[in-house]
Amino acid sequence: MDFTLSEDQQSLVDVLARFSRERYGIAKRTAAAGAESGHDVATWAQLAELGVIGMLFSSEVGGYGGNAFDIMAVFETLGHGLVGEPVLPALLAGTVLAAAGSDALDRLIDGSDIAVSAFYEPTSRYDLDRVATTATEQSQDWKIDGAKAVVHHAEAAQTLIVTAREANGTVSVFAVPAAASGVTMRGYVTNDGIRAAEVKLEGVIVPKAAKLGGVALARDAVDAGTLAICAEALGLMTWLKDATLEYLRTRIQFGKPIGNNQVLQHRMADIVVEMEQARSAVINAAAAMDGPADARALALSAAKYTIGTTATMVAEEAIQMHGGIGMTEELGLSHFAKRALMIDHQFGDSDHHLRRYITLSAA
Amino acid sequence: MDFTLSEDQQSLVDVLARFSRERYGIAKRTAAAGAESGHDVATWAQLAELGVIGMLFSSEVGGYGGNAFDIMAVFETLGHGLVGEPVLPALLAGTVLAAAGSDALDRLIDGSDIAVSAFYEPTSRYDLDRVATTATEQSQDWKIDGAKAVVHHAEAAQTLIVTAREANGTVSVFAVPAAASGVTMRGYVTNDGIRAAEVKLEGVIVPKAAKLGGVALARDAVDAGTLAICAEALGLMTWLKDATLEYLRTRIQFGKPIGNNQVLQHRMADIVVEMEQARSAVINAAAAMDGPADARALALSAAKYTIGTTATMVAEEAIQMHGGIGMTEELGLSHFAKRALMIDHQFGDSDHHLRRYITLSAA
Amino acid sequence: MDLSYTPEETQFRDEVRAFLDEALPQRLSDKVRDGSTLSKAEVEEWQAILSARGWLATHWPREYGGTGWNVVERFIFDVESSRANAPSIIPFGLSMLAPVLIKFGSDAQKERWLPRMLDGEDWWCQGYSEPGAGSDLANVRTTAVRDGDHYVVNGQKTWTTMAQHANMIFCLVRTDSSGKPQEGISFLLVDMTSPGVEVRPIITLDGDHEVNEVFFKDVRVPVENLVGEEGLGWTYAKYLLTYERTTMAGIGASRAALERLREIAQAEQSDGKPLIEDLLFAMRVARADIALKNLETTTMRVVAATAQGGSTGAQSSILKIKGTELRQEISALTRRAVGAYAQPFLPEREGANEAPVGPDYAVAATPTYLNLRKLSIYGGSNEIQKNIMTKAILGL
Amino acid sequence: MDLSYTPEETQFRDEVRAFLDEALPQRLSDKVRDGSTLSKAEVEEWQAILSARGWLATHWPREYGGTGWNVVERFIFDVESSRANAPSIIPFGLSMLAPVLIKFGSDAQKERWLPRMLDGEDWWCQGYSEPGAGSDLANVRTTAVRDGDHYVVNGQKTWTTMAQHANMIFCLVRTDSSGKPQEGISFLLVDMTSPGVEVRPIITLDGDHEVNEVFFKDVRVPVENLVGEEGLGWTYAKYLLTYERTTMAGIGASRAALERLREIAQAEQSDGKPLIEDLLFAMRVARADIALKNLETTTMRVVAATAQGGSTGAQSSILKIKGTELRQEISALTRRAVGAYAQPFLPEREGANEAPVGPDYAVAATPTYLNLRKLSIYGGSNEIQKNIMTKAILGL
Repeated sequence: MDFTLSEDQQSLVDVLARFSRERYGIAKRTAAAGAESGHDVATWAQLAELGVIGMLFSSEVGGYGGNAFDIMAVFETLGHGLVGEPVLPALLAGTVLAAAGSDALDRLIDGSDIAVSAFYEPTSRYDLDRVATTATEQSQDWKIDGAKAVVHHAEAAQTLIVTAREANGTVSVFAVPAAASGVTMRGYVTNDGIRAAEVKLEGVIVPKAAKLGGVALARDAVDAGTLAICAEALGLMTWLKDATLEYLRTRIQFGKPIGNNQVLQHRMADIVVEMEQARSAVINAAAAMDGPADARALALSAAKYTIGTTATMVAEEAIQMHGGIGMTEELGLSHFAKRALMIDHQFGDSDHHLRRYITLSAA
Repeated sequence: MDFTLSEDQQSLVDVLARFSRERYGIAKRTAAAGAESGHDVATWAQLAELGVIGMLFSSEVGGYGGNAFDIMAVFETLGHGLVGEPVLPALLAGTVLAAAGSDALDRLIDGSDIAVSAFYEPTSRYDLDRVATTATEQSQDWKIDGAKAVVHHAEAAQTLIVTAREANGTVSVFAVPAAASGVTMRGYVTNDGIRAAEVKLEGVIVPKAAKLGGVALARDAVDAGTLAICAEALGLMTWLKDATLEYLRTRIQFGKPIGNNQVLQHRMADIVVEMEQARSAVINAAAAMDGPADARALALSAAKYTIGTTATMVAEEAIQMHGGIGMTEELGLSHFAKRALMIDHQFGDSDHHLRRYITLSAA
Repeated sequence: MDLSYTPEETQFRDEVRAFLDEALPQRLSDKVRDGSTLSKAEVEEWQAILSARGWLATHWPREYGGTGWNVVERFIFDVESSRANAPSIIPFGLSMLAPVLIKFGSDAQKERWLPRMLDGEDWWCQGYSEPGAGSDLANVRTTAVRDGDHYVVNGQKTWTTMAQHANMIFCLVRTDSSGKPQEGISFLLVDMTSPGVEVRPIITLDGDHEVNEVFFKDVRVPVENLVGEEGLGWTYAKYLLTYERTTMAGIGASRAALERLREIAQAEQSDGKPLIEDLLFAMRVARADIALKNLETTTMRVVAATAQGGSTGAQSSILKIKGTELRQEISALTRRAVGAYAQPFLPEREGANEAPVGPDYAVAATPTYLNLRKLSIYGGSNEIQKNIMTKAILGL
Repeated sequence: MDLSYTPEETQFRDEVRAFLDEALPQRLSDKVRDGSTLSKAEVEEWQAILSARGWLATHWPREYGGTGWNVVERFIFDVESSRANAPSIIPFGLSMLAPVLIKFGSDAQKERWLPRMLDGEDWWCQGYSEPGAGSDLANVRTTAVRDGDHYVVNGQKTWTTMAQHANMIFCLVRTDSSGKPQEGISFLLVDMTSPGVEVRPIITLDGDHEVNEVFFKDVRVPVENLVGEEGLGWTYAKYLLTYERTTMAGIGASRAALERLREIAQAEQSDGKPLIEDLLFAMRVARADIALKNLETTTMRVVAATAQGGSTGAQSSILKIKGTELRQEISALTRRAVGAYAQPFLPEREGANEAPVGPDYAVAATPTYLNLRKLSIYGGSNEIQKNIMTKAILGL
């Protein structure tokens, strides 16, 4: 048993934490989301230079990390810094590209390209198999038609990794250049201040080689992404908890720090208890990532369920304990809280994963 | 809108409350459950004399009450006094007898006879339709074979009202004399200090007239019983809440009343909030008793669900706030708490009724 | 016991329903149902319709142009209006200031200000909270110093709802600092067009502009705008706080939101069937439904007790706690129901009419959820309510 | 990070499993699994088996006949034993008194008392709690007055677990009342067969006789039975409280109970199919299962930190709170699972062998649930644990 970070992990975490503390912040994040590109080009280059993206991939495919605890360490630190750059999309797209043996991964790792996954559709909810987008095989190429929903950082991407259904019914994964004719996007900001877009694919022609593999590629990518945002939530919750503790210590009401209220003390204790449980859930998921498929699925659903319920509780309690000031956009707190809440709407919410856990347990 | 008791209800409630305060108590209840008869003959006669049983039935059938709010008022008061006498069995059996037009009801109301319902079976869980007991029609009579589970006060009864399945598959309700040949019982005390028994029926012969009607009679009786124990729980919870409040006020620890702890104060506030909600749920059920069947079923399931969750919470919190002393058999509190907990195991628990509510809502 | 309305009450309810059916523009109720923010003009439109019917001032005696309704009638009107997704009546003038003026104001004040409320000439806002005071309302630091026929006001108010639309504000100001915090507070009416008044928006976490900071710099207010006696402002403010508060349960709004939630859960597909048929989700909806039915009856019990002259003191804390928890829970379920489309944010711009991303009903799910976090914070936070209950009900 | 055991640890775990497989009588593990109360002879039987294997004193150094295990080995042994439904080792002598004797006792005391623990000659109980003191353990009113070579003890202890089986009790007694409550407390070993010692049963709400009151009337105790110095008893008692407490999470027992619950829910029929296939019930089981898996890892994290010399101070509060809540929840689910057969109560009489009412597994469901209410009350109530966390972790 060893629950400490490796030296490599620790040093990246330290550098990344320092970077986001000293050279990043909510103002930069918000400005980036408002711009069409949806991210901050300089920040992105710096993250790549720090090795953040490379840490997500193994040395066999050109990275210098890539195990589950590497991913966990990176994303927890990103969460604590509320970094709004397209690292999560890079993880998903890169996981597909790595598995497919694509050399496009190099340009992802060094920060020159951005690639994003676009698996979910307007009526698919959280189901990767519910794919209405079609891929029609033609003599020289594929024609892709359909729509993809809430694609984070789509407008910044050079490459979209999409799922589409072939004529024989199987779902496959394709690499689609964002600049291809027939690709249109409607961009917007999400409630948690990230850039996203609805993507339309109308008669988009891609070469035969654009088909990267079956839907299992998308599933593995989503597994990695699920672990990643669970870890991100740990960082967010730590920030929220610390900010709330600080507020309880310093905010005076009726002549005393509001932290003197025993009910708030015990609620903070509850938060700490549940956060430790949540951390254990994420560790369990990371430990299961390279194991058998069923154990991995169980551990990921357990983690996402735990994170969904705990992050919501921590966000709501942080706002409540801050009172009116916690309701304001101006305070950093609200931004962390919103990201913590929206994590329950990516890759399946806590109900979705509790159901999946029950089904898998019964099998 | 009028949420006050009628004069008749109020005066019975006052008399009954005074009786149980001054002439009844846990010692009497416990002694009665330990005895073979399972109840206190003198107390039973006094309850009948006070009009408690008659209040459960309408004047058309020989009682002097019988509406849902009468039942609610009686049982809330019985709950507050933790009365262990067979009033609930009398309500169920009497409801069947009244609907069947049986004149045996008179002897129930005046206290000379005790009749109990025996609907549930060892593997029926909370399902009235899952009846394995058979009724075989013979030329002159019926022959009944089967087993009934956890029949409260069976050993004290002259008459058992049982469900049994006829050869054609329909379930009917029969009156079986407890003294009939082939009826055997294994008596015991329940965790909440009430006498009950497992009843075996082996080749029990009853006359043709013993068949009282279809399973709907049992269903109506259980509806009345469900309302009754929901109301009983209100009385139990009031007692538990008041005892706990008194304890918080008077118990000194670390030099101060433990009620000075804000966390305990807020938990008491939560209890009061939920108890008011529970009372409203029971009022809703009572108001729906004479209405359309679907609305009545919905309101009863809402009430039983609400009571199941709230009474459990109140019982657990009362024990927890009392600390070690709350764990002792000697303190009255534990007896009230156990009755409050066991109510969730009669006529369907909170999950059973939540499921039923969902099914009925969807219809 | 009897849960049903009297024949007269039933008739009144039918009358209210008929009126709402006929007079409430669909355009407005759709916006309320979808959680969109109403413009000033839209609010005024609905208040004018109510005023024309004589139903705007539901709390006032008839002699001042009010409805003269009893507590049951007001309850019925509130619930029916909310269930029909009618816009809320802006309460600051009509429900909060007016009762104070009627009880403590001078004849001249009543004659001047009450008719203007009915005509919609004034839009009032409330100047109670100050920065850093939170639930400690007696912590008033805005000062009013007498200077001839005027008070000179300096200081700052915050969380001032819809101050951006208002031309008048009623304020607690400190006219004396020598005694206890509750003493030396006065109740003053201030024209917001006066020099020295500045309103700055506070954007809340849902991206909405609902509340504001209001700054006073040497603002001159005529002494005739003092309500009642100097130094008794706290008494008047408290009068409002103990005023009938059964609407705090918000059962009409919760019922409307729950019905909307059912529609959404019917439209959303999960695992190839409507989300409402998913037992886990159905369970959450059923629990909220049961809690709401219970709360409806709890509210009616308090209304009935009030009608018979009982006090609503601690009972109103119960309604506030349970009512706000329930509305928040329903908003959380709605957010859950819309799935991934809880994420897109579409800022509402006056005049702009952007097509929604995802289904129509999804647009406001997250902003509404976020906005309603306020319910357990304001109006005396739910923690404060439990402190109140501890004293009032538990005797601790 | 690495969640797996080292090869050595894995080997040790396999060794423990093999031993339990072979040495643990089925008769005993069945009783533990079914929640039956073990007789004194049964407890002693198992402890003798462990002692023969050299595995009874898991906390002691080898020099005293202990296992010399490190924290990870102890953890593995505890978890495997609980999962196998082995009877618990009675902790009062072996785990609570012995560490105090080893650290603070005289050589004579160690030589006299430790071997008798291993041989099962003494059954120790713990005399800390007094009537009315509750979680305030320093509130010691039992007095010990020096009289020549003896102390004369007067007073009363309560909640004394299994005192009915014990021949020895270690007590906190007051030898000086002049200072602060924590001062003037001494740590004394008392022979329960001495004249003036009286044990009276306390029957708990599950009908069980597990705890007792112990009365002391002019009980003469030789001065050599004083541990350490007079007046430092509180220090010794606190040493125990800060002692390794990862077993507080009780994850082995919870895992065993959860597996039993699954079996029960498979056997119980609801609506014509096994209860475990009912989604509402399955949801409750799944939530407990997830929480337990999380807690298992949380516990291992604390064990790993302890192995590396970290303190378990506030972390042990987390394990205590979550561990007890979870065991209580599983017992509540088991009660729910057995349906109407949660009602019958069969008193356990030594020697009597009454057939159960309803299914075998139902008999202990309610008594176990009721008995485990104690978990959140004793060992420092969960409220006290949160107070501790407030100070330690939150700095408030």
